[in-house]
Amino acid sequence: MTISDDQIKNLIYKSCRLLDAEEFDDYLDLYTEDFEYKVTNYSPEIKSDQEWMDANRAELKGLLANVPLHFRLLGSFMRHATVYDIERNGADTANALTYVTIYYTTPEGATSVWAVGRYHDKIDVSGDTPLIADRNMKLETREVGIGTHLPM
Amino acid sequence: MPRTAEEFLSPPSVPEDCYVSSSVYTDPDLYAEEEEKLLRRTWKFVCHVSEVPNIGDYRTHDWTGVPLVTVRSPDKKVRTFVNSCSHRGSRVVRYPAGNMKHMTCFFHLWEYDLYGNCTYQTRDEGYEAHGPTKEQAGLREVRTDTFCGLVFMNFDGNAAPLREYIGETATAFESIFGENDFEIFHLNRTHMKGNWKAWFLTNCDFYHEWGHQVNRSTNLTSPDYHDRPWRLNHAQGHGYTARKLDNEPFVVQYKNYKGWKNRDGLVLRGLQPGELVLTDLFPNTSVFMRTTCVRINHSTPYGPDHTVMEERGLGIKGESEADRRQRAKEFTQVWGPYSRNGAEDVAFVEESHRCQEFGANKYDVISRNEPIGDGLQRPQSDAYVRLFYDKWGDYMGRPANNPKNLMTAAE
Amino acid sequence: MSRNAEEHLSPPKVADGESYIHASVYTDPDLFAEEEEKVLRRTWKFVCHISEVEKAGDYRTHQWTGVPLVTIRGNDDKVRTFVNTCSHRGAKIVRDVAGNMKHMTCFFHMWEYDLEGNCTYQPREEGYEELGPTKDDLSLREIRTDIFAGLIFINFDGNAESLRDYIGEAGEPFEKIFNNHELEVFHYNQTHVKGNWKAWYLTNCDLYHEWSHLVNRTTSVLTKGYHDRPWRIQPNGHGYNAHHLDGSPFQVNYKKYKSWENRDHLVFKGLAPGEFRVTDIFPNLSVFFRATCIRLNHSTPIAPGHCIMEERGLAIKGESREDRRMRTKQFVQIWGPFSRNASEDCAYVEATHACQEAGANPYDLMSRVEKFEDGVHERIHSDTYLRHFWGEWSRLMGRPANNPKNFMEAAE
Amino acid sequence: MSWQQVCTTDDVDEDAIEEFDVGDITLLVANAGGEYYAFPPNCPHQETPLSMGMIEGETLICIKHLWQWNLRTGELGDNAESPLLKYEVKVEEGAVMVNLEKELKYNYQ
Repeated sequence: MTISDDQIKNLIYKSCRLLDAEEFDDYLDLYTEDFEYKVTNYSPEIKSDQEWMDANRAELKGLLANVPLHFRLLGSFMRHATVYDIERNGADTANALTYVTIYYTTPEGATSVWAVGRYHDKIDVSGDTPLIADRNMKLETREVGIGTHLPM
Repeated sequence: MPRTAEEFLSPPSVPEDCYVSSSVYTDPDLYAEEEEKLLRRTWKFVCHVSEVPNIGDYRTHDWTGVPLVTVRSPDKKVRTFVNSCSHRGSRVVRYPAGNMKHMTCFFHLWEYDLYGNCTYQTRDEGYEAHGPTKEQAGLREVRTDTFCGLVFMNFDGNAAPLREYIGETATAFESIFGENDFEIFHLNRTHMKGNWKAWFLTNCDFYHEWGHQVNRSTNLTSPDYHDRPWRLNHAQGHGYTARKLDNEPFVVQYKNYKGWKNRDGLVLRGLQPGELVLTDLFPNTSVFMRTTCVRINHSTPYGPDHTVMEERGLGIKGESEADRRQRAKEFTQVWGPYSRNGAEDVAFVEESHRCQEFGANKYDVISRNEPIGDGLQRPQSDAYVRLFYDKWGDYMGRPANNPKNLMTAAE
Repeated sequence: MSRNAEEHLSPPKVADGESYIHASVYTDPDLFAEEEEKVLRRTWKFVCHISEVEKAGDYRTHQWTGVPLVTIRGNDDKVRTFVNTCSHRGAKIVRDVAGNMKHMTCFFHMWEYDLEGNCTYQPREEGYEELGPTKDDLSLREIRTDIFAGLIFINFDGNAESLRDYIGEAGEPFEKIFNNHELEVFHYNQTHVKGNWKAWYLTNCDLYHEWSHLVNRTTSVLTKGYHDRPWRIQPNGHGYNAHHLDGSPFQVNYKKYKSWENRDHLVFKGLAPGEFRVTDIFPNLSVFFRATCIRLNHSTPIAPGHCIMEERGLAIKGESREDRRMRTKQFVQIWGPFSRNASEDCAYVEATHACQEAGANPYDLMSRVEKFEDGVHERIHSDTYLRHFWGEWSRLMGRPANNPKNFMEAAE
Repeated sequence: MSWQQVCTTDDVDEDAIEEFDVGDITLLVANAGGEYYAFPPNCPHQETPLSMGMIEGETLICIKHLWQWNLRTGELGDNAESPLLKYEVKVEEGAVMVNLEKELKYNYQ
């Protein structure tokens, strides 16, 4: 039975929800075994694309396991995503384009837009549930406060 | 007849203690002086004891810009420290509230215990040559005291004790706080574009109840509304309104407001159904009791024109979920960001500031006088506001109606 | 014992009575203004890497002490810097962050300048025949520019010593390595930090704070010989630490951090596998080596409590896609907005500023001393470089950093 | 209750530290070079979880202030200012047995 567009959308929305809740193990389960995760953007200063995060499963797992030990930005993120486009290529993969707005709320309760960007996802639809095989969070925003350890 | 520029710019024709120069709300020099002469000389409300019940429970806050942390030490005493590491001055405790066994400065991992002693300097052999030693690197402790479960602090180590500072005004709420085991159930903080005194005085100027639809319908319709005298504490600058002259409670008719019911159930011990008791403690804390719930409201200034109002709601510890829900419902009818009065009060402050800021309105008239007999005044007189500015003048050494001799100097 | 108000406000009890500074150096607007004139416009300031202005007409706009500037490579291949303001009515001429241009056109009245700063065109020039000025008196103000090991610097002070003399031996740890390869910038980010530019720079120089980074605790502080590196203090307020006292390199154990590997592959020529070096160039530039990665980090002051931290990563021009990707991966593990350390460093500076701004802590300690047995060199967790920096600052300012405005004498 | 089986030897890889609950006692078992050691979950200094710590040879390292102890001899290593409390351990046919006579606690708890 082929995987519907809705299932792909729900996968992408779930990835936002799990990251907001910092349920990292469940978050990693949404990916294929050898996925690639990147945060990238275009820098007009050096007139080129650049990567600000580049991790495979082992590296992301190591990061997320260590996050509690790091000295962290206080407050919380809330990711609002809308899947704009799903394009199938062949039976096994689909590409999804998702617009994402990330809101940041301080412990005192002040909310601001932290960053906006787009998920360029390659989705593995060969199994019975869809999995993210490749995610590139292409940021529009390059001034992201003091920064964070977390994937976007 | 509209006023001419000349009339508009000269003081209102009322006695000198019956108007205030708007510069008290806008002038940066006066604000800096206030921090020094007033805000760091008086007792400042921090939180309710139910926010720091166990050892290690803490609340971070700040006053006159200085970051502070209030924590219950292992000896169960509530202490306040300047929240800044003795090494390179970084803020140590960063979260609004929580529990901690000790304080770790994350910058170089120095440690402090809950008494403010420095207990660990990373690689301390580095300090053998020049020091300072751990004993010389404790946190700066700020005087802290509690009354009726309300935690206060005072930068001035020589000020009179808290109990003495509150004085006779305690009679307004001491017994009620004694009879009820209160705990906090509501907190909101509102940033507003206006002066901290303007906010505090909305809690003290009952004449502005005319501006609230709720108060017009549930309070001002009762003829005996005006029979409650102001009880002024001239020594310390506090005041309260409670029982009428005949010692009967003033009963608020909540049912006059469409969709509300009178408050006959869940009445706090020591109060009568519908009873209203309002207390104002100089310089910035109000304790309001509306039969079933208690509101503690105070303002923290961040500049002459930027104030954060903090609002707390107290209910009964251990009450049933249903009772707590009903109490919270009644609290948020009148108070809180989505209540009937919350936004109105903030608007009063911001709209007044909007004019004072650019000198559009030079004076603030506080001349209402409504005697009720044997020297007392009715609630809608400006008696307390005049007392507030009299006290303000004492601390500042400046008359509130002409603090920088604006009138005599070429304006 | 906790301290009372009096103890808290009096200078810290340090034996030499000097090893501390007064926090007003970070917050006082008068000192900030004086710094601009006596420090920031008297010393060499890092602009960018030569790869950012590679071809004739390539430019980069920036600012220093509020003055808009443009650094551009001329047709004669020489790199120059001009004050980025039209000689007519002062509009900012070049408004993009970076790019390439054949000449500079002021959008306001269409005046033109060539890449050497000459004014070459005025619409309806006849209007200036009567009163002038002529084009020859209207060229752009040029700011002294020089290059060291591929790093472009400027100096507002035309009479200052040459860049090479200014840097002196502080160039020793990185000059040869930079010249071993043709480098290019592959990473750039800037972060607005609510803190003073010196507080940011000194975080790079205060290695004692490696204790706070989980990465540095596990991969460096635990590594044998970590403390056996001396601070190499250099004239003009510079300093660096690289080799151990016995000359051997300090090699970081990256695999001690979960899921990381050691950096034995793609190491720059002249560095040992895993080797770490940091050079601090007064007043605000730090050059870091982490075996396969080079980080250029400096802070630009905007106001006493606001600075912009700029971060560049350098890699080898023309390397393969796989090599570049591996080098990038390792760079963004530790540096960059989504790295393990960057948000921590920003948080320290902002948390410190939050207290200093309000006078919550009037002093900043720098009294750590850890001497080697030779009684001369000091170990890397000593505050010797901080004392050196503030010595240089005080010299240029003509004010002691622990009491810059005679706070102690004047009634506080 | 005294000797209890907490886990089997292949529950704890080489140079790893795992957390186990036996009744209401929580403890850690570490495998340092094939030798098994058991100790309370938190660092003697403060509540930093030692499960996040590191094993290097016979040395246990707490990840916060890098306090170190030699697991075999109990000797204090770099930075450590107080000893690590250890349970008695013996391995019988692959079963890691720990003497849980009394739960070990540090004075700050």
